[in-house]
Amino acid sequence: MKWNLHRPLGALFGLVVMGSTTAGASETYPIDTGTTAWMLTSTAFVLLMVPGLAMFYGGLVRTKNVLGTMLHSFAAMAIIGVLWVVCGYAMCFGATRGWIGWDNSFFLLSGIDHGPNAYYQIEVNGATKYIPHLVFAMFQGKFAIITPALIAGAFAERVRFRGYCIFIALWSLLVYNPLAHWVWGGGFLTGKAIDFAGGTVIHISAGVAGLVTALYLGKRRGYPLATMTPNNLVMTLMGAGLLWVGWFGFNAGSSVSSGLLTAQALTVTQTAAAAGALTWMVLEALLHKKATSLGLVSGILAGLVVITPAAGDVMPGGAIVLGILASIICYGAINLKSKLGYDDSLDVLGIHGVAGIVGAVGLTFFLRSVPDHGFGLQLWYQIEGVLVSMTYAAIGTLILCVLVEKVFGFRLKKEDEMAGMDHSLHSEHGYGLLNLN
Amino acid sequence: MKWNLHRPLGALFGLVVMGSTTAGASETYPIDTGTTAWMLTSTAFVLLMVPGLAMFYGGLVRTKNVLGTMLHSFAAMAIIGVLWVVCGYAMCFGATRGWIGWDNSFFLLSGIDHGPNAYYQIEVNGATKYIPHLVFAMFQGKFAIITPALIAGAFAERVRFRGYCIFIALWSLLVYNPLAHWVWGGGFLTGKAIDFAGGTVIHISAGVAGLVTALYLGKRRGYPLATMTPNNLVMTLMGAGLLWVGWFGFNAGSSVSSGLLTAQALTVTQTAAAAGALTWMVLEALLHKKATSLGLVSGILAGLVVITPAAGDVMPGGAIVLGILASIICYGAINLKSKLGYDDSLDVLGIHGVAGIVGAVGLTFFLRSVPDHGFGLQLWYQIEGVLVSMTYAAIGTLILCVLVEKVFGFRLKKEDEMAGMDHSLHSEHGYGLLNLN
Amino acid sequence: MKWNLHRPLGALFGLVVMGSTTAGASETYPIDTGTTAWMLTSTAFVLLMVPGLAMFYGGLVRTKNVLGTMLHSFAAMAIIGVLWVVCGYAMCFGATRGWIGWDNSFFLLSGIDHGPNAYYQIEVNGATKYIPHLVFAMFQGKFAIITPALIAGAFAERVRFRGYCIFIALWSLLVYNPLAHWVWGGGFLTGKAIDFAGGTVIHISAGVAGLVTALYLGKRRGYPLATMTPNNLVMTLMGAGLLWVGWFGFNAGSSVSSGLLTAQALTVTQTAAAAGALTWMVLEALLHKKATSLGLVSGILAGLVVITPAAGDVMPGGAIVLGILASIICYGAINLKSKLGYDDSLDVLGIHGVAGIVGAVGLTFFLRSVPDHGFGLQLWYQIEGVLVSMTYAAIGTLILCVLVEKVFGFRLKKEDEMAGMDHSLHSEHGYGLLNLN
Amino acid sequence: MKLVTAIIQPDKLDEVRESLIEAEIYRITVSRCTGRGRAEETDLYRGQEIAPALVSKIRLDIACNDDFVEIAIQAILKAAKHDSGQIGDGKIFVTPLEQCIRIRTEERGNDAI
Amino acid sequence: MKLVTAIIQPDKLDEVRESLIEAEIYRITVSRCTGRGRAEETDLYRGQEIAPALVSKIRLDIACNDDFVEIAIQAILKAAKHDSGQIGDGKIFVTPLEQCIRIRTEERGNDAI
Amino acid sequence: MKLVTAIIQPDKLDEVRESLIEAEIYRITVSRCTGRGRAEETDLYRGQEIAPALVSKIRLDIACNDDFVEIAIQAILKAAKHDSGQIGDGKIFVTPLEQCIRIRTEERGNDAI
Ligand SMILES: Nc1ncnc2c1ncn2[C@@H]1O[C@H](COP(=O)(O)OP(=O)(O)O)[C@@H](O)[C@H]1O
Ligand SMILES: Nc1ncnc2c1ncn2[C@@H]1O[C@H](COP(=O)(O)OP(=O)(O)O)[C@@H](O)[C@H]1O
Ligand SMILES: Nc1ncnc2c1ncn2[C@@H]1O[C@H](COP(=O)(O)OP(=O)(O)O)[C@@H](O)[C@H]1O
Repeated sequence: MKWNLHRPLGALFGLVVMGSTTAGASETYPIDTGTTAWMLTSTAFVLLMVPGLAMFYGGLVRTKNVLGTMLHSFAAMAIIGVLWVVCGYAMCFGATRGWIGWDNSFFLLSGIDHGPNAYYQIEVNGATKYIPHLVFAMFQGKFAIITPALIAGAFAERVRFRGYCIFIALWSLLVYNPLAHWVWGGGFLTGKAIDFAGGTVIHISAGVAGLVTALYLGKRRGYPLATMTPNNLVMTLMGAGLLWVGWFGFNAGSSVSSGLLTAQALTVTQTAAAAGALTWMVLEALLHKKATSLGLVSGILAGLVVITPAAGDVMPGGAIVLGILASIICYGAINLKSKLGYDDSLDVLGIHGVAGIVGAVGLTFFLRSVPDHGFGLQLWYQIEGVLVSMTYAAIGTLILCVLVEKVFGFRLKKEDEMAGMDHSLHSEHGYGLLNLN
Repeated sequence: MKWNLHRPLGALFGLVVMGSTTAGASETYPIDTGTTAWMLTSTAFVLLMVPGLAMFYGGLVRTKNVLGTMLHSFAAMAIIGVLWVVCGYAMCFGATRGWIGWDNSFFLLSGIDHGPNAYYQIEVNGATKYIPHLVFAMFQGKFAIITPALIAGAFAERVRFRGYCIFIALWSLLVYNPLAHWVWGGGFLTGKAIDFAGGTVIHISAGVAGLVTALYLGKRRGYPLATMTPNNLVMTLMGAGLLWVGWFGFNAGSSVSSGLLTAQALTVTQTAAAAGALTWMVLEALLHKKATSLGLVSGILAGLVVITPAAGDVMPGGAIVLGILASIICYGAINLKSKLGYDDSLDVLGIHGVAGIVGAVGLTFFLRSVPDHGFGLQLWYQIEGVLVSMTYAAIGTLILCVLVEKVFGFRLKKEDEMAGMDHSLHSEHGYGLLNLN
Repeated sequence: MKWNLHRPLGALFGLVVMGSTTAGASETYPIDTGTTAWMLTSTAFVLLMVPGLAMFYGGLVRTKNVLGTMLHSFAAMAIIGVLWVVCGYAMCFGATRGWIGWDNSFFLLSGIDHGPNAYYQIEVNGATKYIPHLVFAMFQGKFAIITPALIAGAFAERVRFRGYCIFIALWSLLVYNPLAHWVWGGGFLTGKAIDFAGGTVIHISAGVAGLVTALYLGKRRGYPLATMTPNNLVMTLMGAGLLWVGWFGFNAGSSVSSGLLTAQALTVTQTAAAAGALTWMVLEALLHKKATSLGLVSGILAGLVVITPAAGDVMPGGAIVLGILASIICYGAINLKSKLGYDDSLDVLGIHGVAGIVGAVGLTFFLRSVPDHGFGLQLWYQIEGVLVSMTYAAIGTLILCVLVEKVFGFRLKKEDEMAGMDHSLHSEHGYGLLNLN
Repeated sequence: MKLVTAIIQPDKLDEVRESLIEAEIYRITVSRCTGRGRAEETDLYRGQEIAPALVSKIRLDIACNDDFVEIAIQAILKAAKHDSGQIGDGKIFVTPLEQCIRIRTEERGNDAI
Repeated sequence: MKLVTAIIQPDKLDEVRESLIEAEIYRITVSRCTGRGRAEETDLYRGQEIAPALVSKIRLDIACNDDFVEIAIQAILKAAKHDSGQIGDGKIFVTPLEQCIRIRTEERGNDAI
Repeated sequence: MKLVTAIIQPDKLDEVRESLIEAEIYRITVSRCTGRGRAEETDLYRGQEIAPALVSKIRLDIACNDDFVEIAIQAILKAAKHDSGQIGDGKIFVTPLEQCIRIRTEERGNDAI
């Protein structure tokens, strides 16, 4: 009688009945409750990154676009949230068919909901244990949600909502899922490039996709002549705080364990973020005599991104160096953007793309232990991963941009852009408090 | 020497002394640290829902009532937080005395703080293990806190703070505790209706209580002629994000385990929320050509509520269908409200009540495995649970409304309502930033 | 091949390879995954307190100082985040050298990253288990970050950013690290005073440091004649919510376990916070006929602080009494401040210092079990701990104040203070939304 | 035509607006402001040359034809007072208005008010 | 010198500003306000003496020399209308301006505009 | 009676207020606004017909009797300048004020200022 989970406490310390339909499965596939607990928690933390990102990005745009920008993150949660369950997990982690994977039993996750495939094997203290397969699928699902949401920063303040929704749905299916399959799911890059928690699959691909969309859709009206002041840096700071916390789930959860590797990943995540933040602060202090809050949070992000591919394989000292490098190089890249004049509104390429590349390649120099096949080959694997990811993301994104623009309309109309997305697309206002209400 | 918990690391890897007064208890009642970790985490996540709710509700009212509305959630944390420890847990989970339960040793939780009753038996991989009884008590306590806080949305912007405090204290003692006892604590509904994480006890009872209070207290001055614009939809979105994260603790924690059932609950929670959000978005796009942020978060909530009673017993496919249904039916219910003209300010009935009913009844059609007594009987159990909860909550709430209004004053005075709760009840302003300060 | 962590799922249920370089270490030092999971989670929760504190403090200052104030918390995350890894952990938890500890292998955490020292011994159910040493180091690191950030409330709205950064770096190295070493790391107070999660080391030292800096730096221009209205009480409430959640990690994580003691700590934390909030609410209602939101959150904080040293050693009943006492005494202390006229802007002494003392001394009266050496001696130990902490913090802080002010400049210039920190120090504005942008 | 500008306490906004509507004055523009009135209190700070804290207020602007000016003033006076008048209750200013144009129709003058 | 004050719809701010710039009017002060215009709608509430909800608006203040007044008005009229004029599109008020001083240079009068 | 309206830089608010208090002008209404002054910079954008970004400013309104007008102006000029005057330092406008009423006492005219 599984529905009676909250047993009557009248009969104190009675037996809690199993919630699984496969009686006896628990003996055959012993669950490691500790690892499961951490993976459940990680999944929740990574979800926290979605409102975190909505706040981070939402605070940086102009007041008239705040809701529209936050909705980009929330819509990803809704759309990819459903797609992932329907077919995304199957495409990424099903048995490889070359371009993508597929497994009928992963459709709607029905085959891993119960039965023997519901148990995902791990090793704990040298013994074979299991975690629920679903928790791994959900954890990975959060990554699939956050990646398109990241791209949205590149074309903030100038796209139609319908076009955006269709774009991210297609991008997730046709760009993200194959990439994730290649690197993590058994595809041709699996086992070559080190990408602990998604530097290549997530940040580099998002960065490149951001650049392509920003170039294809063109600049915001007025950019770069009119300065576009952030509407709520206070909220951007809050968002950065939530992102930092969520990233612990992102990186440490990627160990799919609750042990030394997990702690190593958490430690370097914390360390690189702090080093990145400190570096950006010092840079600004040296160059402009004034440290800014936007600089500090940019440094946090740069540090978090750079350590993402490396989190399982470098030591704290290496994390500090990578964090410092990331901030310096991203700082340069963003200044270069101003010179080149393209409008990557919230610097998706400048932070995620660049720090992702620095991390993916740079980690080779700080590996805790160099693989048997040697440093040189590993360096090549890393570069190969970056190049494949960049090329594929660039081409795929460009095709989707053209398609969505031509068929559904992607770029916002001039008057709608001037009036603001909140008014023209959603008929709402973010801050009613500004007016007497 | 239990106070020496942070042992001197000078003596590296010395022995950490036990913090328990019952030496040896650990051998007799082996703790499952993994399940304990997840239950601790869940408790924290559910607590996160309280500020999440404060933000969600707070953003939807007018500027002059923002603090007053947020305080409704925070006051529940203070008042029920104390009451639960004093007697709430005893009333819900003590040995049944019919209407309520009671156990002297649960008074001030003293009997479960240490000694043999401090260990709460669970089954892990077929073996008998324990978690600290206190963590279960605290986890349940968060549910008791959130339920009255939910009701507050129905009579937002028009109640006195003192009356509200007394109302929720009494409602918790006289409505919530008995209901929770009946369904979960060993009362007459225990083991009949499936209510995994509180669809009946929490959402339906809150929804009905919301309707009754809204009707009894009457409309806000000006409703529905004057439109009452939300003061901070941006904050409402943030709140929705925290609620989603917190709900993972709410539902997946209700498994009182860290295993397959937990993962199943988390998966369907995520899935139903995404499906609900997507459906509401599509509905609005079809009907009004514009998706709104308030619509999207309403869909999130509808999806989260509908899956709450069902989280342990349906598969992801069922969760998608339930999420879709919830959004469609809640959307209809809210439109109906506008026609009927009663003032359930933040749609506690329209979302929590309605989606709760859809979930409690609808889950029967998507059960992972139909119970031995058959589909029909289970459907009746579900309907019975809903009816009992609705009836009891309605009558109890009405009596308390009358009592509080007559004895202490519940409805805000006309001038105070016009001036706003923040000014008239708390002498504060939510956003000092609006004025030069 | 440790970099292949996300094994190809094509080969379903293949073996996950260990991420540790010490093959076989897992058998010798069996990790308790449950405890590890909770400690990882606790670390993330305590990190959440940093943005929580930024929001809490940030909401209380004037609009022109909101970013500058939030940056005080974020800068602590950056600066101490790096310092801790480099040498902080070694100074606190290295083998004692009297004033501080030191261990070469803790430098850059390199010696505990892998190898036998990477495992930190705990006892679970009477058996010897391990958690990764790094997770303990990171958990402790969060405490080191939050303490200087707390002090910042005392001199809010009137310090230079550069001076602040140098001050907290030095304070952390010269005041916090030694104190933490004495009480927790093997120094001369270890094993005497009960300080479960840092009442003495964190809250009392921060409170006293706050008083000293506030006195040394002088009042804000206009204080106390001009009232300084909070710019965003709504954000302060959100911050209080995050602090409450984060405090579960703070206190329950300090058990370095996932068992009964952990649950006890979590329970009394929740209980004392609720009791503190309720008491402050009732106090204000009795004395002013109006409960305020700032009062309620002050009560939450007072309750959380008072229980911090006591969390492992008192029962829920005692937690209620301590919470009540804390709110009453802090309320009095803050009123006294207004009379004495010094400008501890956000009441770091009045809340953290005072409630910390109440907790550290008061806990002796509510101990679950009195230690063998008797109540009197323990009371003396407690008082001794408080006095040492107060004296050392006061002297150390004063010296650093003078040093920083003379060498780098600490107090903000008059015109910069009038213009606001955001403009004069960071060239940014917190709320662009206030102006058309 | 005149422009009647009133600075009132925020908690009186709804009452003043209802009072104006009763006097058949519907068109109005409202904004937030902060202010400092009462001299006595500011005196306190003088010795110290400290700017006293600003208090939040609401500003109403009502463009009206000459014969409505007194009606508007009376409607405001009636509703804006706390009890029978407290410090901080506000001020009313009347300034001349030379032209008024309705954007929608491009009408000008008295008809456009 | 005159002060031209326009109350317009928020979504038209950018268009009105560009229209003014085209008319060579660069100097401008802008603020948020809320308002209620159209009488018809407010009538609805009268029986109940309920203050109708306020709608958010933007206020433009332009100090200009007398010969620029009509230019400014036309520039605003051109850009502030939705389609060919909808309810809520706003109002323009013109008030006399006696003096204008540029703080930087302390210039006064027409040159300081 | 006149209404003196000054648009100043936000960071100078406190200094200007203290300067006014020194000049014995206590009563004041303050609000936020944004603006664009200096023509040169906006010229840049003209070719592109782009509205230049608005810069945040503070607006002070001071109703005063005729003999206080110059005193108020001088007090503002003294405190509102950055160094000896920078672009963006602001403007002062003086408009006629026909009537002034203190709501609390219903006094009118010079006494009510
Ligand atoms: N002379 C003035 N100039 C500008 N604003 C004024 C003036 N006098 C009063 N105010 C505005 O009116 C508000 C209320 O003033 P109040 O304290 O009621 O005035 P009084 O001291 O004359 O009774 C003030 O906060 C300020 O905003
Ligand atoms: N007589 C008035 N006095 C003050 N403000 C006015 C007046 N008439 C209109 N307004 C302002 O102009 C805005 C737009 O008015 P609108 O509805 O277009 O006017 P109308 O009803 O004349 O077409 C209003 O919201 C209000 O802020
Ligand atoms: N003619 C004007 N009409 C309305 N506001 C003006 C005018 N001239 C200046 N302002 C306001 O004054 C502010 C400061 O102008 P500033 O750049 O100092 O002027 P200037 O270019 O004359 O030196 C502007 O941002 C604007 O808000």
